This record gives sequence, structure tokens and C-alpha cells, in this order.
Amino acid sequence: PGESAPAAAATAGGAAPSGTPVVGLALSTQNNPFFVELKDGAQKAAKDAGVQLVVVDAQDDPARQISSVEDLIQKRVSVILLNPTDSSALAGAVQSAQRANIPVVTLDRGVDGAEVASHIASDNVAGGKMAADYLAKALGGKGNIIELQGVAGTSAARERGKGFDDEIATTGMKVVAQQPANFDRAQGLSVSENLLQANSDVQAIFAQNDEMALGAVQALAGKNKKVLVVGFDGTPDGKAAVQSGEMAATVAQQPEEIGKLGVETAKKLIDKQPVEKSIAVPLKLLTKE
Amino acid sequence: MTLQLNWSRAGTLLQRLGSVIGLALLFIVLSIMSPDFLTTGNLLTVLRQVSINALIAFGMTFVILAGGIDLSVGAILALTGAVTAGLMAAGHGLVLSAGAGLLLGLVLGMVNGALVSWGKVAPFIATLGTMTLLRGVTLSYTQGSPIPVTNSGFALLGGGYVANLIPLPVIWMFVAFVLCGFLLRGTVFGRHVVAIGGNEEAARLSGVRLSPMKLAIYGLSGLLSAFAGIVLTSRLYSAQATAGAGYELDAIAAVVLGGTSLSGGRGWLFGTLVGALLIGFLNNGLNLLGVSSFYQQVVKGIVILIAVLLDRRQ
Amino acid sequence: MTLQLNWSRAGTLLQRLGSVIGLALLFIVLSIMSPDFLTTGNLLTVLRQVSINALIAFGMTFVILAGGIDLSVGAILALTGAVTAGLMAAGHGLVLSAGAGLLLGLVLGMVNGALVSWGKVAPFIATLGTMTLLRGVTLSYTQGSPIPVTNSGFALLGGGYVANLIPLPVIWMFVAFVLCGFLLRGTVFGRHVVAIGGNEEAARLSGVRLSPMKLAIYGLSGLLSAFAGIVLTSRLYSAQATAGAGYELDAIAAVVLGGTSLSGGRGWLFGTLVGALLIGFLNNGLNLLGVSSFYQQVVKGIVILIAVLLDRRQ
Amino acid sequence: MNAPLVRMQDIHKAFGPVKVLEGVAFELLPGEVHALMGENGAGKSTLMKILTGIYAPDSGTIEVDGKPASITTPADAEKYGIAIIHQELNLIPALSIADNLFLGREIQRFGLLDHRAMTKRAMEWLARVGMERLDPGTLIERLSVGQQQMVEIARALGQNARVLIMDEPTAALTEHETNTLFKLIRDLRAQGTGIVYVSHRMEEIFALCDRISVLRDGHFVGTRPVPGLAFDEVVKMMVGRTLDARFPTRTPNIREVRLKVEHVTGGMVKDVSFDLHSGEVLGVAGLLGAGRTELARLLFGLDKLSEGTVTLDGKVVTPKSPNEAIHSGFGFVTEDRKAQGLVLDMSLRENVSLPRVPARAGLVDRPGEKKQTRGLIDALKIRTRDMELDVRALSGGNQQKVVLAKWLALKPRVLILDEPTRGVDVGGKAEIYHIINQLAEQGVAILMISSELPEVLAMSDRILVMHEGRATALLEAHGVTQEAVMTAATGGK
Ligand SMILES: Nc1ncnc2c1ncn2[C@@H]1O[C@H](COP(=O)(O)OP(=O)(O)OP(=O)(O)O)[C@@H](O)[C@H]1O
Ligand SMILES: Nc1ncnc2c1ncn2[C@@H]1O[C@H](COP(=O)(O)OP(=O)(O)OP(=O)(O)O)[C@@H](O)[C@H]1O
Ligand SMILES: O[C@@H]1[C@H](O)[C@H](O)CO[C@H]1O
Ligand SMILES: [Mg+2]
Ligand SMILES: [Mg+2]
Repeated sequence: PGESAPAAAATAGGAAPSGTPVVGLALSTQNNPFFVELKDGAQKAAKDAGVQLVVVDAQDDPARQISSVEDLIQKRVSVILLNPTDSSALAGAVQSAQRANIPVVTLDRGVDGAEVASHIASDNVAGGKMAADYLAKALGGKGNIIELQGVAGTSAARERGKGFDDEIATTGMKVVAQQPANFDRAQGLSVSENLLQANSDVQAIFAQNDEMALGAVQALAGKNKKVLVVGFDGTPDGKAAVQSGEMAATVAQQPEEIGKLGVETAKKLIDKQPVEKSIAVPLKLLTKE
Repeated sequence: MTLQLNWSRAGTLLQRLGSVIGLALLFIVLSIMSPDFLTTGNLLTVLRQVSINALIAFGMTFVILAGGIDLSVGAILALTGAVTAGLMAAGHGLVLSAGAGLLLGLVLGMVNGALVSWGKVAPFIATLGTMTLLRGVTLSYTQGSPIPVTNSGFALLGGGYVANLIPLPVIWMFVAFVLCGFLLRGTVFGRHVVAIGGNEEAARLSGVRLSPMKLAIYGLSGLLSAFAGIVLTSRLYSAQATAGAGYELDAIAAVVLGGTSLSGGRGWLFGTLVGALLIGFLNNGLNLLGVSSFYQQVVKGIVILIAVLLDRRQ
Repeated sequence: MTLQLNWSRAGTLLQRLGSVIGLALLFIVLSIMSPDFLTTGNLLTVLRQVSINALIAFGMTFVILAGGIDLSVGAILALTGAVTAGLMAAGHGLVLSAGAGLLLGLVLGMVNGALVSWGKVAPFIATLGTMTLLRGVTLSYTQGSPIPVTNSGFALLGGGYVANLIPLPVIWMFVAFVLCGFLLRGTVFGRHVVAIGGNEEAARLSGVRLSPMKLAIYGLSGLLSAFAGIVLTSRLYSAQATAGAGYELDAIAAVVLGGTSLSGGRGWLFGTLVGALLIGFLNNGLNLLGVSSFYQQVVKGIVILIAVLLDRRQ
Repeated sequence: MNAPLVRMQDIHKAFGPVKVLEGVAFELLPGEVHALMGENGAGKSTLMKILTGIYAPDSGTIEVDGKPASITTPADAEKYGIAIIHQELNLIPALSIADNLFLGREIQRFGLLDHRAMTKRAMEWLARVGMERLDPGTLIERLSVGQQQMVEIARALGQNARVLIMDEPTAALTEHETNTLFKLIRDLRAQGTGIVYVSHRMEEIFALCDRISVLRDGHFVGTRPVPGLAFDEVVKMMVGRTLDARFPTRTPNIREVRLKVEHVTGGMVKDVSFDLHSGEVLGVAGLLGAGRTELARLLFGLDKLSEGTVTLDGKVVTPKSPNEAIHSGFGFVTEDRKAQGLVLDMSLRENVSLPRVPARAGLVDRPGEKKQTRGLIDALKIRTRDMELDVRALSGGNQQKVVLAKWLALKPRVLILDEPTRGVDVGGKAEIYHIINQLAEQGVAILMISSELPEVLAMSDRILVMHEGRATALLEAHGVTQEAVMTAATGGK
């Protein structure tokens, strides 16, 4: 798609007046501890690397994110770390940045239709598959599963669902119900309650993030039936729930590591050093032991 | 003349019963369509789910009856929940923490009331402003992370049962219903709420003191939102910075579905309870029936529209 | 008597200028605080960012002036964007696809108008219902996935420039402003919009036909939302099922910040433009200044409240 | 007599830079009915609002019983025993009569509303004003304007005040209720209550009042005892000059039948038939709630007609909406100018042209509109120097003229006037009568509903009398007596 060049191009590799280079971090949202950890990781790394980090938040709205990326361009940051709200909507913003000679590094989710300097993320499809494999082992390849989905239209929800569902299809297990609970704990609770009313014969719940999984745990509280809850993310609350046995497992991402690698990559770009096109941050399945 | 009067009463009653009939119909349809629906367990589950919205909607009923609107209820819920959880995390006791949360809700509500009365700001925009502001305060306070709750006594508030059967939030809901209903119909305060919504200028000229009334009305809404926030926090074992997003619309929908006029001056609290139940049973039923979540919203939109079309005053 | 007249006029003007003065102040403060603010590039960027909200807010101004409200604008934006992108993905041309999107927006708006006029449903709840419904329809239609756009001509609509400098959306915004301003001040239609908002009963008794008017008013709002949806889709290179969430509140905020009364009958379109710019410059400025995003909301809430407190009528 | 109950001295009040009251004095004795007179906008209501704590004076003093009084809220006024019936209705439509009667002073038991006691007391109060037929549980919105006015009166009387202010209490009342009210006022006077009576109905002033104070343009003109006072002198105090005639004479020129109303039925209106001629003024008289307004609403397409036909110039029209009615040639000056007649926040110009905005292809013709408005302002002598002023800022009488102007701009063939001079001062009334005559001369057929009998008798060619929704008499106005009209209005033969 051709967006003709705006005249107002910023000077390449701009820097704050003080001389410290400025890096912009455009977050999809901070309404989720996952991204707060990612931001913390980035902030720590920025301190160590001696760069100034400017954080903008899109509140999960792609249009707002484009605006904040534009604001970062106007601020003439040296590198933009982009955690896209959605994989398909940010190509234009990335191109605008590149036209202003500002390299873009995507974090946690990718951008379709635009080249970026580097992409740092967990493999969500693989993560979904890990959860399915875990359940296959734990349930002996048989059983009924409820799936709590993330916000419809986000790549995380899509990819995890795909990884999980495709793998489940190869086993004797069955996803008997799937409903979005929008990555939200309160909704995870009520949706689980309702689905459990409708499906009494359920052995496991897979939630596409820990917040929803923790809601499901509440829905199961008081029920003397064993239902395995598997989450995704490995947030502090999620890990604690795995330790206490309330959750069976979580596919832990390393958001702090994603943030840290992002800033380090940005520093390399500023120093004109080569960077890797794609950095996969390992996922780890956490269980009680 | 006497006839006219009775007729007018009957008309009002019929209109009011619209929502009740709607609820009954939904109930029957769901009982037939889903075998899981008409079980004690499920019904109590729905009642528990509804309780949060109902608590907020009771307060909203007063606000709307008085001709106002309160968009900040969800934001107040989130902040008071977070503060309560935060105080407990800092080692304070349950009573002090919950008390502080409730007080905060009351005060924040009164700030809305002050903006509307002394500040003469339209309620919609005043509470839109405080909503935005309080959401920001909550995010700053929690730094975006949930605050976990460990106090097990506190967890009972939203998660406990009476007689091992009836969830405590259901009890709170009915207690609040009785108290608020009484406040509305049996006291001078309630009478003045309706009068303000019916004709503010006339109420003022009759000696109703608008500013204190508005402080009290929005304060009540804030208080009930805070209470809902505490119950929700207890149920979730944690306070969420983004809890209660969109709850204002759910509460308004419950009030209006119940037959209370958005322009103020006309309505009843029972209708709000019915409205909240209608929404709750609909959500539950659609899930039980396994309706795809994409279509759930379509169905909900249609039900809202049909209900208000049936219930409208000509 | 004569004096009073001049005084009342001056009063109105002063009140109206409130938002303009606010915008000017913000402008000055930001210019001083951030070296990046007062550059052609940045100002044009903000104008482009503001254009979506402004387009919606222009339509909302008519609705609010006529005493209504339209909560469905964001949902209409999302659906029309999706349908336009969907048609193009199915191989239809740009003109047909965009035309169909605009027509759909107009029709959906008119459905709102029909609910409000013939259905006699309160605007708040009618558009809350259609909002819920249309969100569901969009999710069903897109199955939750974004629909990518490949037509490069279409991408220009939101991403192109005139004279290699001025972004096209900015042009759309000003064209819409001029057309709508003329519609409001220069035509019988506009006159009747204000009359309905000022006193619906008096307007009806003067022969203003309420139902066709409301169809047209909400239809206009739907049309402009659809246009905004198409521009946004073009800018995002894709249609998002969840696009436009919360845009109704932004648009209402722009209208009210601009000095239009939420109870209808009083207002101006220029104020809406100023209101939208105020919000846009505030967002931009807070980002340029690197204010923590947690505090950004706090600041925004406070600015909304201060602006309406300054701008209020006594 | 004893010391004055109330003494107001050197009262000044301005709204913004507009001086509304400049050094006004007023004195009320116990046991007197004191008329407060003045043209529309003279400051009468403002003065009374200051006395009842609704507005604060900029300067000046108020004494009650010879002692300085501080009255800053309506509640203060009540403490001093001052009650007021406002010029505009102040009731809550969705609450019952009883709720309204006790609003702000509810009867409580143990902190709770005592519904039973309030209902009982409400019935007593209603009976006192002759409205015992009303059930205290009826919602206010179900009452006609006149009935609502009686509820207001009952409420004020219920306060057992020592000072009772009535700001145009009879503007919405007919002879019958007015008589009831006068009897009540005389009883109160005998008990030593001081009553301030504001009205533009001159007959009432002479029939009821002991003294009269006059304001002109915010200045105090003087106080006079009523006995021995001449009508012309009052007018001169108010207007600064004498009036030619209260009811301008007209040589009727009645032409062909213009409007034929046959068996019109709908709502409470039952089987009403009459002819209305071009150039004729047909007065419609009746008691409160007789259905006169409802008849007008049916003709104008506001309410649904269940039976009957309406023929205009030989063509069956039977309007289904105001828009249709206007297009077939009707105009309708409504009884309630604030609720139905005007868009208060629009300018005079915009209000006047609302029924038909001068326009070409939907585009407003601004110069044409201004010209039209200027012409109407002159023709009706509307007191404003700027047509861009919001009508909210005009005095009541001038607002009424704006409502008339709206319809004159349309040149209707049939003009329905519902209480066209409600709240208008003597001078204004004369001007409106003059306009009515002019219109009739131009061939407009006029249906004039009015509760002011002298007006009906003086202005009409014929009089249609209604009782409980039916037309009980159609009288030639010439030589008819008030008694004859009243007999028909009460259903007697
Ligand atoms: N709140 C207000 N703001 C500005 N001007 C006002 C206000 N209230 C009254 N006025 C003006 O003060 C003047 C006196 O008004 P007031 O209502 O006292 O007149 P009045 O003698 O009662 O007239 P009427 O016979 O028409 O009732 C009028 O010119 C009116 O326009
Ligand atoms: N909206 C309404 N709903 C029910 N009854 C009504 C309504 N409006 C008026 N009425 C009743 O209809 C009757 C006729 O009222 P209408 O206004 O036509 O009387 P009117 O002769 O014009 O008397 P008024 O001098 O009181 O205006 C009254 O008894 C009134 O109570
Ligand atoms: O990876 C993140 C987290 O799983 C979060 O819970 C939702 O958004 C995804 O992108
Ligand atoms: Mg007056
Ligand atoms: Mg009448």
C-alpha cells in the first residue's frame, strides 16, 4: 500500500537535547500485568543501557496506537519498540516510522505487511500446542475441555487458539465449549460458571491467559470435582496459583525478558550494530513441581 | 374523573409489568430449551452473578430518578476495591479496610454530586470526567497489577454461603434492595429524589434543598458502587485495576429495562432488580445454550431493544 | 431592556469562547514545554489524529443539539469499516465498496432514528441497544479477525497527502466541517434540528415533522460515522472487529467541551471542532512530554472537568 | 389598622447590567387585599420573588411585623409565614396531588412518610378550594392546566400563612373557580391575613382589592385605595397615558362558511358541531376542563379524531398532524406558551419563522426572514429592540405576542386562539384584540377559546359554550349576558 511521503521527516537517529538517546515504547495496554512486567523489564534495561525510555499506551485501540506512534515520531525518538494491539493494523505506522528513519522493533506480537528491524516474542502457536500437549499427558489423551478465549480479534487469542485447537484435534480430547472472556478475570469467572452449568462432564479448562484462568479457579471453588486449569503467561498471581495447586499449569512467557531484549536491541540499532531479525523468547510450561 | 384515575393507574402498572412479563417469558423459554437452566444451583449462580450489577444499579436508580446519570460507577468500584485490597495488603484489618473503601466510595460519589450541583456541570459529562480521572488514579495506585487478597475472612464476603446454599452476595443484594426500596418509597428523601427528577425548579421552590440532595444521591450511588467493588474484590481474591469497565452501561441498562425513565421522575426499584435479572438470565441462558459469543451480543442487543419497545410510554 | 439584550449576547459569546480560550492556553503551554510541539509536522499529525473523532463528533453535534444522544457511533464505524473492507476483499471496486459502507451507515443511523421517533425509545437506550447488536454483528461478520485491505487506492483515503504535506483525512475533516456548518446554520433542516432540541413540543406544533427529522439526524450521524470508519480502515490497512470502542464517549466529550448543551437546543459546530482539537492536542502533548500513561488519564479527567466548569452556564 | 405585616423599602435588583427594580417600596397591612399592578415586565414577579427568598435583592430592606427580616431561601419565607402562588405552575407532573401538596413539608411518623395522614389532609384542602371531586392520588399530569392551578392554590392555602402572595392565580381559571377563590380570599382577609394580588384582569382588581400599588419599568409609581379609583387612572399609572378603549370596536364583516365541524368526537370531546365563517370570531366558553383545549387539539391534528369530519372551504381536511393542519390553513396559538408555544433558547426571529422559515430550496433566506420579523415586531408592537434576543429574556406579555406573530407570518385561513391574552397586561391585551379584529377583517376565521368572560363577550360574534366535552349552546354574542353563558357552561338549560 502506498502512502506518499510526508514532508515532515525527522532527522535520523535523533536524540534528546541532553545527549542521551531516547527510545519509545508503544504498549498495547497496561490493563494486564503481563504488559506491566514487559514495561518493567524495558525500564530496567534502559537504565542499565543509559537510554531514556518514553512509554505510550494505546488502551488496546489500534487507532490510538497509530496516534501514539506518530507522536513518538514527532518526538524524534531513536528507536520505536512496538507492542502492537493487533498484528494487521499497524503496518502504516511502521512505515511512517521508517520513512522518518526510525527503526521499529516489534515486541510480543508481530506486524503483518511491514518489515521491522527485529521481532522479539514468544511463539504463541507453540504455546497453545504446549498447553494441549500437557493436558493430553495429564488426562491420558481423553477428556472434555472448556476453552476461555482472549479478546476476539487479537493475535494472541487467535494464535493460542489455533495452536491449542489444532493439537487437541490430533488427540482423543474434545473442546466442548469455547467462549471469550476477554483476558479478564471477572469475565473468566462468570463465563466459567455458566459453561460449567451447561457442561457437567468437564476435565480441564484452558484459558488463554492467567487472568481468565484465575477467574476459572474461582468458579471451581467449592465444587468438589477435579478440573485441571491451565493458563498462559506465568504472571505472579498465576505462578502462585500453580504453586498452591489451584492451577495445574501455566505456559509461562518471559515478559520482562521481552522488554529487556527490546531495549538492548534498540541500543544496538542506535550504535549501528547488527541485530537479529527475529528473537524467540523461550516459553516454559510451569507445573507444581 | 375517578375512572380516569384508575385507568391511569392501570396503565402505569401494565407498563411497569412489561419487564416482569419479559423476565417471566425468558425464564420459561430457557427452562424449556436448556435442561441445565432450572436447577437450584444454576439459579443461585445467576443470582450471585447479578448481585454486583444489581447493587450498582440500585444506586443508579436513585441517580436516574433524580434526572441525572452516573458514568463513574465502574471506576469507583475499581478504585475502592483496590484501596480496600491495598489496605489489607498493608496489614490493616478487614473492618478498617472495607470501611475505608466504603467511605471513599461515598466521598467520591459526593464529589460527583458537588460537580453537578455546585459546579452546575451536566451529570453525563461530570461523571465522564471523574470516570476518566479515577481510572487513571486506580492505574497509578495499582501500577497496573492486581492486588491479591489473602485475608480469608474477607474472601467470605463475596465467596461465602449462608446455610451452605445461598451465596452471601445474594443476601447483600436483597438486603440492599429492601433498604433502598424503603428509602425510596417510605422516606422524605426518596420523595424528594422523585420530585427533583420530575421538575427540579418546582422542587426547589417547594423548599427541597437541591445541593444537599444531590450530594446524597450521588453519594449513595458511590457508596453502593464501593460496596459492589468490595464484594467483587472478595470474589476474585484480588483487586483488578481495570475491574468494572463498562459496568455503568450494564447498570443503566438494568434501570431502564426495569421501566425507569431516563429523563427522571418516574420509576421503581423493583423494576431495576427485574432488569438486572433479565440481563443476568440472558447471559447465563446464552452460555448454557452454547450460543456463539459473537451472536450473544446480537441477541442481547435485540432483547434490549424489544424490551424497551414493549415497555415504552407513549 | 436594550442593555439586557446586549449583555445576554455577550454572555453567550464569552461562554462560547471558553473552549477556544482553553485550546489557546493549552497550545501556549505545550509550545513552551515541548520543543517538538510547535512544528508543522506535529501539528499536521495531530490534525490527522483528530480527524476521525471530529467526523463522528460533527454528526453527534446534530444529534445532541436535537436533544438526543448516539452511543452507536463506534459500533457503526466498526461495522461499516468491516463491510467496506470485506467487499473489497471479495473483489469489488473501491467506489462500490465505500459507497456500500456509507449507505449502510446512513441506514443504520436511520434505524436509530426510527427507534427514537416511531419506537419512542429514549435515545440513550435505543442506541445502547443498537451498539450492542451491531458490535455482535461485526464480530459475527468478521469472525473476530481483522479484514486486511490490499487496494492501494483505498489506502490513500486515510493515508494520502495533498501537496505532499496535508494529510487527506485533514481535508475530509475540514470539508465535513464546512458542509455540516452550512447545514446547521444555513438551512431549514438545521433550524429545525435546534428547534427540536429546544422544545420538541413547540417544534411539532409549529409543523416540524419530528419523525422524518429524527431519521435524518441520526442518519447523518450514522453516515459520518461510516465515513470515519472508512477513513480509519484505510489508515489501519485493515478493518478491525473491535475498532471504535469508546469512540462515542470521545465524540460526546468533544461536543460538550465545545460548549454544546447536552440537553439540546444550544450549541455550535465550531465548538465541536475546538473540543476535538483540545482532546487531540492534550493526548499529543502528554505523549510528547513523556507523561506516564497512568497519569495521562488523570490529567485528561482533570482537564475535562476544568473545561466544563469554566464553560458552564450559570 | 395595626403595623404593616410586610414593609419593603428601596429595593434594587438587576440581572447583569439590566436594572429590573429601582428603589421600589411596598407595604402590606394585615387583613387587606393589596393589588400589585404594572405592565408586563414591570417587575411585579421579581419583587415578590425577592420577598419569598428566591432572588436576593441587590440592596434594600425587608421588614416583617416591623422587625428587619432576613429572607434568603423559600424556607425562610415559610418561617415568616409568607406563602406564594407563583405565576408559572410549579408542580411535579409524575407525582400525585397529595405528594405535591406536601412537597417540602411532608407529614412524617417516626421519620417515615405518613401517607394516610397526608391523603386525609389533602382531601380537606381540596374540598376547601372546591375541588373535592379530585382524588388526591391522581397524578398531576392528568389534570388540566386550570385544575393544576387550583392544586397550587390549595397548597398555598394549606400553609396557613399570614402573608399570601398570588401572582396571577386566575390566569388559567374560569369564572366559576375564580368565584370560589374570591370567597376564600375574603374569608382569609376577615381572619387578618395579608394578601398580595397580582393580576391583569381589571374587573378582579376592582371587585376584590382594598389598595393598589403600581410599578412601571422597575420604578414605584404609588399606592392608592381602590374605593373611588377610576379604571382610567389605574391604566394611566401603569402605562403613563390613558388607553383609547379596552375592547376596540369592530364592524363585523362575516362572509361565507369557512370551517365546518361536524360531529367531532375524540378524547373527552363528544359530538361537537358548528360552522365558522370567514371574518367571524367564534368565542368558546366553558368551565375548567370542559374540553375546549381538547377540541382545538383535535382540529389541529394533535390528537386522534375518533369520529366526525372537518371541512375547510368545502374540502374535507380532518388533519392528522399539525404539519397537515398547517398546510391546510390552520394556525394554533396554544394555551401554554412556555411548554408549547416557544423555543425559549431561540431568538425572536427564529421563533417567529418556525412554522415556515423563509427559504429557497431549503436554504434560509436571511434577509427575507429579517424583513418578515421586523414587520411583525412592528405590527404587534413587540417590545424588544433586537430580534436576535432569545425569547426567554422577554416579559410574559411580549412572549405571548411572539406566539401570535408566529402564526400571523403564515397567514392562516383558520386561526385557533387558546387563551390568547393569558398573562398579558391591559395595553397588550388591547393590542392583541386589535390584531384579532384586523385578522377577522382580512377574512380569517377565528376560534377564540377564553376563560375571561368579558373578553369572550366583547370580542366574539357568536359564542360556543362547552360543558363536559359537549357543546351545550351556540349563542349570538350581541346582547347575551354573563349569566346566560354561565348557565350553559354549568350544563343547566
Ligand atoms: N432571571 C432573569 N434574568 C434576566 N432578566 C430577568 C429575569 N427575570 C426577570 N427578568 C426581567 O426582569 C423584568 C421584570 O420581570 P418580571 O417577571 O418581574 O415582570 P412582571 O411584572 O412580573 O411581568 P408579567 O406581567 O409579564 O408577569 C423583565 O424585563 C424580565 O425580562
Ligand atoms: N393528558 C391528559 N390525559 C388525561 N386527561 C387529560 C389530559 N389532558 C387533559 N385531560 C382532561 O381532559 C379534560 C379537558 O381538558 P381541557 O384542557 O380540554 O379543558 P379546557 O376546557 O381547555 O379547560 P382548561 O381551562 O382547564 O384548559 C380535563 O378534565 C382534563 O382533566
Ligand atoms: O502475550 C500477551 C499476554 O498473554 C496477555 O495476557 C494478552 O496479550 C498477549 O499479547
Ligand atoms: Mg410576572
Ligand atoms: Mg384549556
